[in-house]
Amino acid sequence: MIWQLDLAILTLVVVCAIAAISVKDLLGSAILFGAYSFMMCLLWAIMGAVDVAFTEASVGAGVSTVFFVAAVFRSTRRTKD
Amino acid sequence: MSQHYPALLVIVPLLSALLISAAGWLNKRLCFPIAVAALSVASFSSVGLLFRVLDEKVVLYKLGGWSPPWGIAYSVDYLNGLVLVVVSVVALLNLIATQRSVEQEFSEKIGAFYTLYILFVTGLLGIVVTGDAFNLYVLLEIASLTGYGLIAMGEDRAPLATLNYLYMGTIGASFGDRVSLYCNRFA
Amino acid sequence: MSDLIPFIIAKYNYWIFITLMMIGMYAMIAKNNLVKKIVGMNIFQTAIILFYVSIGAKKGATIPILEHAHGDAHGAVSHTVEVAHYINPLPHVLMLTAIVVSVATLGVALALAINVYNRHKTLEEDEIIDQIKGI
Amino acid sequence: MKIIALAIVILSGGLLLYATQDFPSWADPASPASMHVSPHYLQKSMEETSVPNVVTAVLADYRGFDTMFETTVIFCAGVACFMLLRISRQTPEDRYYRHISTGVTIHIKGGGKIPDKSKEFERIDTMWTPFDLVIKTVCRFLIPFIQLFALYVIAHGHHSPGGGFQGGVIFGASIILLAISHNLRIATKRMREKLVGLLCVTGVFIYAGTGALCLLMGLNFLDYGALAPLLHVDPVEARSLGILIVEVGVGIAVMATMIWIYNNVSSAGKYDEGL
Repeated sequence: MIWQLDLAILTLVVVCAIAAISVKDLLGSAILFGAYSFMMCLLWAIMGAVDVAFTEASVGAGVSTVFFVAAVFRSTRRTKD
Repeated sequence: MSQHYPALLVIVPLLSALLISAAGWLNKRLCFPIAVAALSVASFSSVGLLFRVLDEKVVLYKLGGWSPPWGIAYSVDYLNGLVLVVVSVVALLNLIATQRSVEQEFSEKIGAFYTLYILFVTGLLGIVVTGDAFNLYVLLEIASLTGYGLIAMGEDRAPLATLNYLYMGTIGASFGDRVSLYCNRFA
Repeated sequence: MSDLIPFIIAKYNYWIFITLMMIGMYAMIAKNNLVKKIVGMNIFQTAIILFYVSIGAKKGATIPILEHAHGDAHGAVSHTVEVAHYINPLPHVLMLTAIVVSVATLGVALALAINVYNRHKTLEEDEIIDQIKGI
Repeated sequence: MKIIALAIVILSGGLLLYATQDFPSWADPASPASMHVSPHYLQKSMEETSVPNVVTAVLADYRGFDTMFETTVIFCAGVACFMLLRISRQTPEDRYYRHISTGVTIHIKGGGKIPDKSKEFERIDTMWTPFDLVIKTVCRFLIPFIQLFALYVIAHGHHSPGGGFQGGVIFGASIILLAISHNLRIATKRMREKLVGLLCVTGVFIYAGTGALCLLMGLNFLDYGALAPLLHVDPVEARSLGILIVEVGVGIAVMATMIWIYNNVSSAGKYDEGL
């Protein structure tokens, strides 16, 4: 566990989360959410939770993002906030 | 068989929900009889369990053969036994009473409907019978997910209302998740 | 200053967990778009998972896979396992469950959002409520 | 609304921040969470289950009942998505076809169609028309390797990170990749809806059935030690094999459900045109 890396990624995670909920485009929001999930996965890998990190990489960053993109594709990209 | 009543109570509805789902793809007429049979067995074992509880006060069932701090155990006392009987019997009566209207409304998706209904009852029975906080969270999720599926089939404002219910249910379950941490310190 | 860094390291994870949780909660309360709310819900759940994993972390320990020679996988561990050398595995197990539950919830939530969109042709909550009141 | 939300969030955040004072500091080996039951798992899992990956041992054996319901949650989500979105009766819609040899696109209005078996025309999605050789070829090469990796992850969960969930999701993702890179109709021709639904059931059934078999063999539900006479090994080895069987079941269920949810969400229940 390298605490400098940990701190940096923790900060990036917050940036990604704020960006994901404030960007005015749902597709962008979905992709930023994927980035957020991947950062989270890195964080857990650093903490030694390899199984959780593996699951998050495949479920959170992979399949969830695909579901979001599919749902946005079937509905609309437009959003007011 | 009587020492396995706590397990049967949850397992029989679960297995038959799977059978109903398979029957929904292969032969739709089998769905309703399987559902009735499953809930009958569940009611029967809940009544049997109630009598055992009256004899022994607290019934403990170790799943996987591991004792509680390390594994999961079911514990049933008087109140649990009574609630189990109420839930399973009411679910059975409700299933039989609504047969005709369900068949009219969901003629295509009848297998999916009965699967969700039986899984919902499984979740409720499990919540009552379980003695482990994290297991309760998982069963709560089963009950709520099937609940969302069933509620959203209603009229025009049902999906939006269900979505709002889903947000609140998720916040509640997540906090419940944290409560489980404090309850049993990861036990 | 030299006291500050260990203090920050000791608690920074928890601060970030609370920040993320509040971001998710704010998105769920204040955002108007249904998909944005779902994103917020997922951030909320991930924050809880981060909290659990942080609790299980141990300084100077390795991942919870025991050392074993090939062939003696059958309980014949000659040395006793030093607990301090391995990270606490229990939070990982619980959070594996939580991640899978969260993706299941996500699937149902998106299905509901598409269902709402098919009926009202919009994802903005206020417009949908106006449409429902107008009927 | 936003100001109220902000106030609520800041208030509860402040309360939680106040509570962090009492937490053990990060990565403290002596934190209460690491002292209560986890030492037992770390010390005993090897001799009781003969699985070196403690996470797998706890997931599928000590707390196997949780995992069974977790698989059921996934199954519930698949059924709920099907229930919410699937539309079986199709309204006639416009279709687009591409003439394969020349690349000319034709647009047929109001439900008319060219037979699917036609060799000269192929159906294309209304929103995604360009034909991309590079993507299709690369994905066709890549998919078998992804699937092989998924099987490795499922089978090697005892000794390395991985297991039924991760492997199942990766396997499902390979089929989803096929649906994205080609189109949904080709993917559903490989994995028909009925097959996906039945595989979902089979996966959960393998898990719950293994548990029920243990019950029939005379021990408690999910006590894999009861399988020892059937597998001709001693009880500890039987636990390890039982975990493997269960992981395969989880893998099948998760794979099928991911495909099922994707198909329903990406085509809004019509199974016609995907992402």
